[in-house]
Amino acid sequence: MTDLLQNLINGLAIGSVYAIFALGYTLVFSILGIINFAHGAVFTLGAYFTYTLVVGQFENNGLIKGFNLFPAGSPFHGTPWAFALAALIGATLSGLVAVLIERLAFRPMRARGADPLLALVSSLGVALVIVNLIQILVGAESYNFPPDIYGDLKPALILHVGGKLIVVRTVQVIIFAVSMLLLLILGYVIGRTRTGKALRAVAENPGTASLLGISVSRFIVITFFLSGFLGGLAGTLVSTAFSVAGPYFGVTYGLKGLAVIVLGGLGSIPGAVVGGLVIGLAEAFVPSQYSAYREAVAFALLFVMLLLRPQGLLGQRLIQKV
Amino acid sequence: ADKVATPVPIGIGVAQTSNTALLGQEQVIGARFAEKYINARGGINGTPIKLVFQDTGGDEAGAINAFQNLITKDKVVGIVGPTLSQQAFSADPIADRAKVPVLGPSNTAKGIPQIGAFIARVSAPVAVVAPNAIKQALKLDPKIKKVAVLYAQNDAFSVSETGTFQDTAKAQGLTVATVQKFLTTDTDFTTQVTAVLNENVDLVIVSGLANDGGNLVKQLRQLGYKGSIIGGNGLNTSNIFPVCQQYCDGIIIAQAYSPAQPSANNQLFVKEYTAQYKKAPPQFAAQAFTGVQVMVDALRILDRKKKLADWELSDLRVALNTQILAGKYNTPLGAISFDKEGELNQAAFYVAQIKMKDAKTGTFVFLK
Amino acid sequence: MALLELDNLSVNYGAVQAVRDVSLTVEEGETVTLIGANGAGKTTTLRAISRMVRASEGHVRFAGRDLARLPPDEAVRLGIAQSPEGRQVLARQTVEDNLLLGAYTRRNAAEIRADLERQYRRFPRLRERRTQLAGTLSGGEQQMLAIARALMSRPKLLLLDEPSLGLAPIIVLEIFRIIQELSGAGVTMLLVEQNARLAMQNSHRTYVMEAGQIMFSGMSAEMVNDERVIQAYLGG
Amino acid sequence: MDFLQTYGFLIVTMLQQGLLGLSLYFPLMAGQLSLASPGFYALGGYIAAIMLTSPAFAGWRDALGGWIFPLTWVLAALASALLGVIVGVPALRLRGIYLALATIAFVQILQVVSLNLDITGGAVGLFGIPQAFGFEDRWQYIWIFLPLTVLVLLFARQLERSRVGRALRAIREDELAADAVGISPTRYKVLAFVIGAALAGIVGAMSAPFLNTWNARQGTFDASIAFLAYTLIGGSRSLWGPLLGGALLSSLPELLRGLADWRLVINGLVLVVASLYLPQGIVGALSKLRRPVPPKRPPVAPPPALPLGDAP
Amino acid sequence: MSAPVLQIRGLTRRFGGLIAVNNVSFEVQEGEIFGLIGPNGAGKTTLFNLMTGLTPPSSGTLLYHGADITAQPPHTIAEKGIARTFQNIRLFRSLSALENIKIARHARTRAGLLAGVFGRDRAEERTVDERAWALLDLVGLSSKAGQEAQNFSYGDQRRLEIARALATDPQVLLLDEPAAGMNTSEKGELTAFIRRVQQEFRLTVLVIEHHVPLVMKLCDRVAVLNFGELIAVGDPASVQRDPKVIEAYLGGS
Ligand SMILES: Nc1ncnc2c1ncn2[C@@H]1O[C@H](COP(=O)(O)OP(=O)(O)OP(=O)(O)O)[C@@H](O)[C@H]1O
Ligand SMILES: Nc1ncnc2c1ncn2[C@@H]1O[C@H](COP(=O)(O)OP(=O)(O)OP(=O)(O)O)[C@@H](O)[C@H]1O
Ligand SMILES: CC(C)C[C@H](N)C(=O)O
Ligand SMILES: [Mg+2]
Ligand SMILES: [Mg+2]
Repeated sequence: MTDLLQNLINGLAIGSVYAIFALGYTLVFSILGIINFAHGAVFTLGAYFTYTLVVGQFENNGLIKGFNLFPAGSPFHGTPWAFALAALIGATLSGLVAVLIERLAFRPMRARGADPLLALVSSLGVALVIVNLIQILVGAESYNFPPDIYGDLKPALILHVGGKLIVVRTVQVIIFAVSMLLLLILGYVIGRTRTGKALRAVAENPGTASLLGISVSRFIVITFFLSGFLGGLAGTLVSTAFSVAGPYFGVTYGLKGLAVIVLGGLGSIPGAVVGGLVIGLAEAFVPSQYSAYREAVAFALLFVMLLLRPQGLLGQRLIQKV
Repeated sequence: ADKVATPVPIGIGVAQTSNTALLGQEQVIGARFAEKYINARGGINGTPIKLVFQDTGGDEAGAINAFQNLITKDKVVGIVGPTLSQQAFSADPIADRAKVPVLGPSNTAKGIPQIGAFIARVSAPVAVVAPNAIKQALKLDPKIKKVAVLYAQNDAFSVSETGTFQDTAKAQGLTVATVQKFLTTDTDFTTQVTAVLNENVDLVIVSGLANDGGNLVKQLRQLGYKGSIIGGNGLNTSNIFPVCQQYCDGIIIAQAYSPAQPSANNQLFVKEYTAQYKKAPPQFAAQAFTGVQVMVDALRILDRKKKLADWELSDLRVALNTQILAGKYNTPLGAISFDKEGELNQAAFYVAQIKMKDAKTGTFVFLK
Repeated sequence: MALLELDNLSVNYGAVQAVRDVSLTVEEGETVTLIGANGAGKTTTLRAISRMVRASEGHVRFAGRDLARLPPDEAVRLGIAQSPEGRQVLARQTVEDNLLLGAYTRRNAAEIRADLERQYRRFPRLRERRTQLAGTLSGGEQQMLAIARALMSRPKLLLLDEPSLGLAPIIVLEIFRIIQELSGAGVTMLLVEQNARLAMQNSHRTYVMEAGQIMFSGMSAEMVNDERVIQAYLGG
Repeated sequence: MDFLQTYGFLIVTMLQQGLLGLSLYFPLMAGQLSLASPGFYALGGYIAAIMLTSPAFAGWRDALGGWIFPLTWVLAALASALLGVIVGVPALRLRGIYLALATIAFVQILQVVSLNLDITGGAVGLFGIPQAFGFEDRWQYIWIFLPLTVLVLLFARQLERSRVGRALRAIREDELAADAVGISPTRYKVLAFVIGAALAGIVGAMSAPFLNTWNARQGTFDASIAFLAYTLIGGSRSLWGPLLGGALLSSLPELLRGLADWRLVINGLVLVVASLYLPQGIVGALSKLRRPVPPKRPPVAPPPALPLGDAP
Repeated sequence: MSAPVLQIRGLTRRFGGLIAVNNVSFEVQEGEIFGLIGPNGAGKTTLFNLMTGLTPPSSGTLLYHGADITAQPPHTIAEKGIARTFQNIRLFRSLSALENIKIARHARTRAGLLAGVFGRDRAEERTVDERAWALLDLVGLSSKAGQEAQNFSYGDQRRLEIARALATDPQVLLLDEPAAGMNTSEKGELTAFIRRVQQEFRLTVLVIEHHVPLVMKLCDRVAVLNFGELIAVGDPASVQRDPKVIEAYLGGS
C-alpha cells in the first residue's frame, strides 16, 4: 500500500518533469508539424539564463569563467520573489531565442517549400550550435542554484505511513503545480478561443488559413515564443530540482520527450501532460528487479501505442475520406 | 623514414566535446599543466616537449580518428588517452598495430592493458581501488550491516565497478539489501532513493559519473538518508561539489590519487597546480599529468642513450614502449611501475572523505 | 473606379507561364464571369488576386490599392474572399468551426452568429452536419462548405472558383440563386464556371480565357449568343 | 601511404555511413521514413562480434578461417531481415513521422536490451574483435566496403527501373491509389523495409571488426537522426543522395578538426545552412541544373487501334 | 446484355450514427453503362468505396461474376478487373503522366524483385511501355507524357486518371464524377470518349455524375440514391420522370 502510494508520487513527480518539457515541444509540433530538436537546447538555455541572473558567474572552465555578470547582492537572489523574477526573465529570453531560431532556421525553409522533415535536421543543427556554444562559454560541468531560492521551504515532506516512509519533494510539487497550471491556461486558449481555432487552422493547412485571413507568420512567431518561454521556464524549474547539469542537460530530454508527446497525442497540449504522467507512472511502477529495463518502458509504451492508436491517448484521429 | 621532431610531440587524445567532455576537460587541464611544468624544468634533458591535442569526442569513431591523426599526421612519440574504456577498446588496437605506446589516463575497465603490447595505463582498475573504500567505511562505522548499491547501467566503468563493490561488500560480511540502476543521463532519482530509504540501510554505494552521482547523493540526503555514502571513481572530482553542494559532505571515495600523498614530487605538483588553478588537483588531472610525466621520464632515459633527434620515429616508439614498461616512476600517484602486460603497479591507494566548507567549496580529506 | 483591376498580369509556375498579360476589371457591384477550357489559367488568375500566388509581372489593384506585396491574409482583411478550387476545407475541424473561421477577420459575435444561421438556412445539409469533421463530408457537401465559408467573411469581392463543381442540380440552382441574391445586395463577384450558360445568365459581363490569355469579352447577355462562345463552351 | 593511414579510417567511415544512409533509402522509395537502421546495424555488429570473439564459436572460426567473415555478413543480413519482417509488418501500417517514431522506439528498446544481456557484454560491450581477413590498417576495409557500396548502388538502380521500383514509387506518392490499381502496399512496404534492414545488418557485421569493439552505443537514437540528416541533406529522391549525404556529413567533424572546440558549432551551422539552402538535398540541387529528359517513345509505330491487353 | 457482372446485395455502411449507404441492392449487367445519381451526400462515393474494397461494408455482400468479393483488399479487387477513378483526383502527383500509367500495369505484369534487378524483365517492360503510350494517345496526352501529373490542369488530370484506370485492363470501370470541372463541349467529348472506350475495351461502366444531360445521353440504366437508400432504378427517361427523383435531386423543373 505504501509502496503503491510512493510509486504513485514518484511517478507523478517524474511525469510532471516530462510533461513540462513536452508542453513546449508539442506546441511547435501542433502548429508546424515538425519536431523541434532545438527545444531541448532552449530548455537548457533557460536554466543557464536564470542561473546567470541569480548567481552571476561561472567558475571552472569556459571562456567567461570567473567573469562576474551580476556581482553579489544581485536583485535576483535572496527571496523567492526575486528568484521568480529571474526565472521569468530567463524564460522570456528563451522565448526570444526560440523566435530567433524560427526566424533563422525554420522560416526560410518554409518559404522555400522544403520537406518539413528537414526542420528536424535544421533544428538538430541549432541544438548542436547552442550546446557547444554553452560548453565553450561556461564549460561542461554542472552548476547548482543556491539552496535558498525557494526561501525557507523544506526540501521534502517525509511521512511515515505504516512503518514505511513516504517522501514528497517540494520542488516536485512546484513542478507538478506549474505544469498543471500551464496546461489549464494553454488548454483554455487553444481549445476554447478564437485564437486557438485559428492556431489549429494554421496547423492543419497554412495555405487555407491565410485564405481565411489568418496571419500565418504571426501565429508561428507567437507559437515559438510560447514554446521557448515554456521550455526556458521548464529548464529553470527542473534545474532547481537537480542542477543545471551541463550543456547536454536539456537535450537528453528530447528523446524521452518524443515518447511523451506521441503517447499523449502529437500536437495535443493536454496529451503532453497526460503522456508525461503516464510514462512517469509506468516507469515508477517497474518492479525493482527489472529496473534495468526501465529505460525501455517509455519506448515500449510508445511502440504499442502507435500500433494500437497512432493518434495517441488524446490526439485526434487523422481521417481520410476518399 | 621520419625523424623525431623537436620539441618532442606527445599526443593527448581525450574527449574535449560531447557529454564525456566533462571528464575530458580535467584531463586536458592536467596535461596542459604537465607540459608547462615539465618544460619549465628543462623538458627532456633540455629538449622541450610539445603536447598535441586531438579531440576524441565521446564515441569510438572519434577516438580512432584522433589516434590516427596523432600517429600519422602529428607524428607523436606516444599517446595519452582516450577518456573512456569503450573508446580505448576501439582506438588502442590502432596504436598497438602502429607500434605507438599508449598510456590510458582513466581507463579502468578490465582488459585494457591486454589489448596489446603497446598499451598500458596509469589508472588502476576498479578491482584494485574500490575495495579500499568499503574497508574504510567499516573502519569509520563498524556497525554497518546493510548496504544499498546503485549504479549507472549505461556506463561501462560504473558497471564493472559496481561488481567489485558488491563482491567486496559480501566478502566483508555485509548484506546487499537492494541494487538499483540508473542512467548517467538521469536527473531524478526519487524512485531509487525511496527504495533505498525503505530498506533502512546503513551504507549506500554509488557508481556513476559526477552529475548523476552528485544528484543522487543530494537527493538521498534531502530525502533524509542519514547513513554513510561511498562514491565510486566517477564521483572522484571536485565537479560534484556544485552538484550536491553541502550534501556532498561525508561521501567516502576511494582514490587512485590523493593531493595528500606525501611524496616530494606530489607535494610540488600540488603546490604549483593549486597556485595556478586555485584548487587542489582532481584525480583525472593528476592521472593525465602522470601519463605525460611517465612518457617524459622514459624519454629522458632514451635520450641519454642516444639523442632523441637522432632516432627514427618508429624505433623510438618501440623503444619508448619498452622503456615505459621497464621503468619506475615517482609521480603524483606515488611510486608506480608497470607489469609486463602494461598493468599499473601502484604502491598506495587512498580513501578520502568530502568535507564541504560552504555550498560551493569543499575538499577531499584523506583518511588514514 | 473599378473595384478590381488586373493590369497586364502574368504568373509563372517555374518555367510554365500559366497566365500571360491579363487585363481585366470588375466594377463595384458587378458580377463578372470568367470562362475557358481546362488549363486556360482561370484558377491561377483567381489565386493571383487572393495573393496565393505571386504575379511575375503586372498589377492587381483592389479599390485602387496595389496588392503587390500583400500577404494573403491581408487581402482577406481588405475584403477579398475566395471559394477555392479543390475546396480546401479544414479537414480536421468541424463544419461549424470551418464556418466560424471563415469569419475570422470579423469581431462582432452577434453578427457572426446571425450569418452562421443564414448559411445553415441556405445549406440545410450543413446544419445537419454541423459537428461532423469537414474531411469526412461528401464532395458536394464540402463544396457547399467552401462557398458558405467564403460568405462568412462578408466580402466586398467574392471569388468563386467553379462553385457548382460536384453539386447536385438542385444545389446548383441554389448556388445561382445565392449569387443573384448577393449581387442584389451589392457584392462584387468574379465567377469562374464551367457551367457557362448558367454563369452568363447570372452575370453582367464575361471574359473568355484561352491558354493564359484573355481572348475576348463582352456583356454576358450578348456573349451567350456569340458564335465563338457557343462553339467552344456551350457545346454547339 | 601516410595519407591513407591518417584518413583511411575516415574514408571508409564515409562509405560506411553512406551505406547506412542508403539503408534508409529503400523504405523511402516507398515513402516510408523508417529510422530503424541503427537497430539492425547494432544487431549485425553484435552477431559479427559474438561470432568472432565468443569461445562458443571457436570451432567455427578454426574450421572456416577467413570465410567466417562472409558468414557473419550473411547471418547478420538474415537475422536483420527476419527481425525486419517481425517489426515491419505491424509498424508499416504507420505513416510519416509516426513510423519514424515507432522505429526510433524500436532502436531504443533494442539498445536497452543489449545493455542488459550477458552475451552482448553489457555496457562494456565486446572487444578484441579479430580483423577481417587479417587487415592491418583501417583503410584496407575499403576492400569490403567499396564492393558492397557498388553492389548496393547497382541493385538500387536496377530496382528503381523495374516493376517493383514503380510499385514502390506509386506507394510513396499515394498509397491508396496504388492499392486501387492493384499494388499491395503492405507487401511492397515490408519488402523495401526488409531490404534496408538487411543492408544495415551487413554494414554492422562489417563494422564490428572495423571499429575493433562493439557495444550498446553503436546504433542509437543519435544515429537514427544522423542517418535521417544524411538522407535529407544528401537528397531523398535519388539513391546518390543518402550516399553522398552520409559521406559528407560523417566526414564533416573530421574536416573541421582544425577548429578544435568550435568544430561542432560549425558542424551545427552547416546542418542549418544546408537544410535552408538545399531543400531538395545536394543531389536535388544538382539535378535541378539538368533539364529532365522527356521520355522517349519506343520506336514501334503506334498501332492505329488499341490493343486489347494481354489479360483475358 | 447477358449475365450480371456485379450483384450488390443489401450493402450497408455506417459511420458512427450516420448511415451513408443503407441496404442497397441492384445488379449491373455486362456491357452496360450504368449511371449512379443522387443528391450530395447520398452515398454514391461510399458505394464505390465499398465496391472497390476501400471501405469495408457494415453488412451486405458484393458479387462479381457470381463470386463473393466483399471486403477484399483494393488491390485484389483491382486485379480481378474492377478499376476506378476518384472524385477527388488521386494521381501519383509528382510522377510523370507516363509513369502514372505504367504503374497501373502492375497487376498485369509479373517481374519480381530479382527479375527486375537482374534485367530479366526486358520483354515485359517493352510491352508496358507500348501500352502506356497507346493509352496516352487515347486520352490525347502523349505530348505531355513527361510532365508531372500535379502540373496538369483539372480536366487533363481527369483524363489521365481514366487512362490510368484503363491501364489495369478492367472489365468494370467505375467513374466518380468524371465530367466535373469540364465545360459543356468538353462534357460532350467526354461522353463520346466513354462510349468509345466502353466499346473498344468491352467494358461495363458505372458512372457517378451530377450533370443530368450527360447521364441521360450516356447511360443505359440509372440508379438513384437518396440518404443512402436506393429510391429508383431504371432507364434514364423513366427515372427522370420519377417524382421522388425530381423532388430529391433534380429540383424545380
Ligand atoms: N502548381 C503548378 N505548377 C505548375 N504548373 C501549374 C500549376 N498549377 C497550374 N499549372 C499550369 O498552369 C496552367 C493554368 O492552370 P489553371 O489551374 O489556372 O487552369 P484553369 O483554367 O483553372 O483550368 P481548370 O479548368 O482545369 O481548372 C495549366 O497549364 C496548368 O497545367
Ligand atoms: N469517413 C466518414 N466518416 C463520417 N461520415 C462520412 C464518411 N465518409 C462519408 N461520410 C458521410 O456519408 C455520406 C455519404 O457520402 P458520399 O461521399 O458517399 O456522398 P456522395 O453521394 O458521393 O456525395 P457527393 O455527390 O457530394 O460526392 C455523407 O453525408 C458523408 O458526410
Ligand atoms: C573518465 C572515467 C569515468 C572513465 C572510466 N574510468 C572508464 O574506464 O571508462
Ligand atoms: Mg481551375
Ligand atoms: Mg461523391
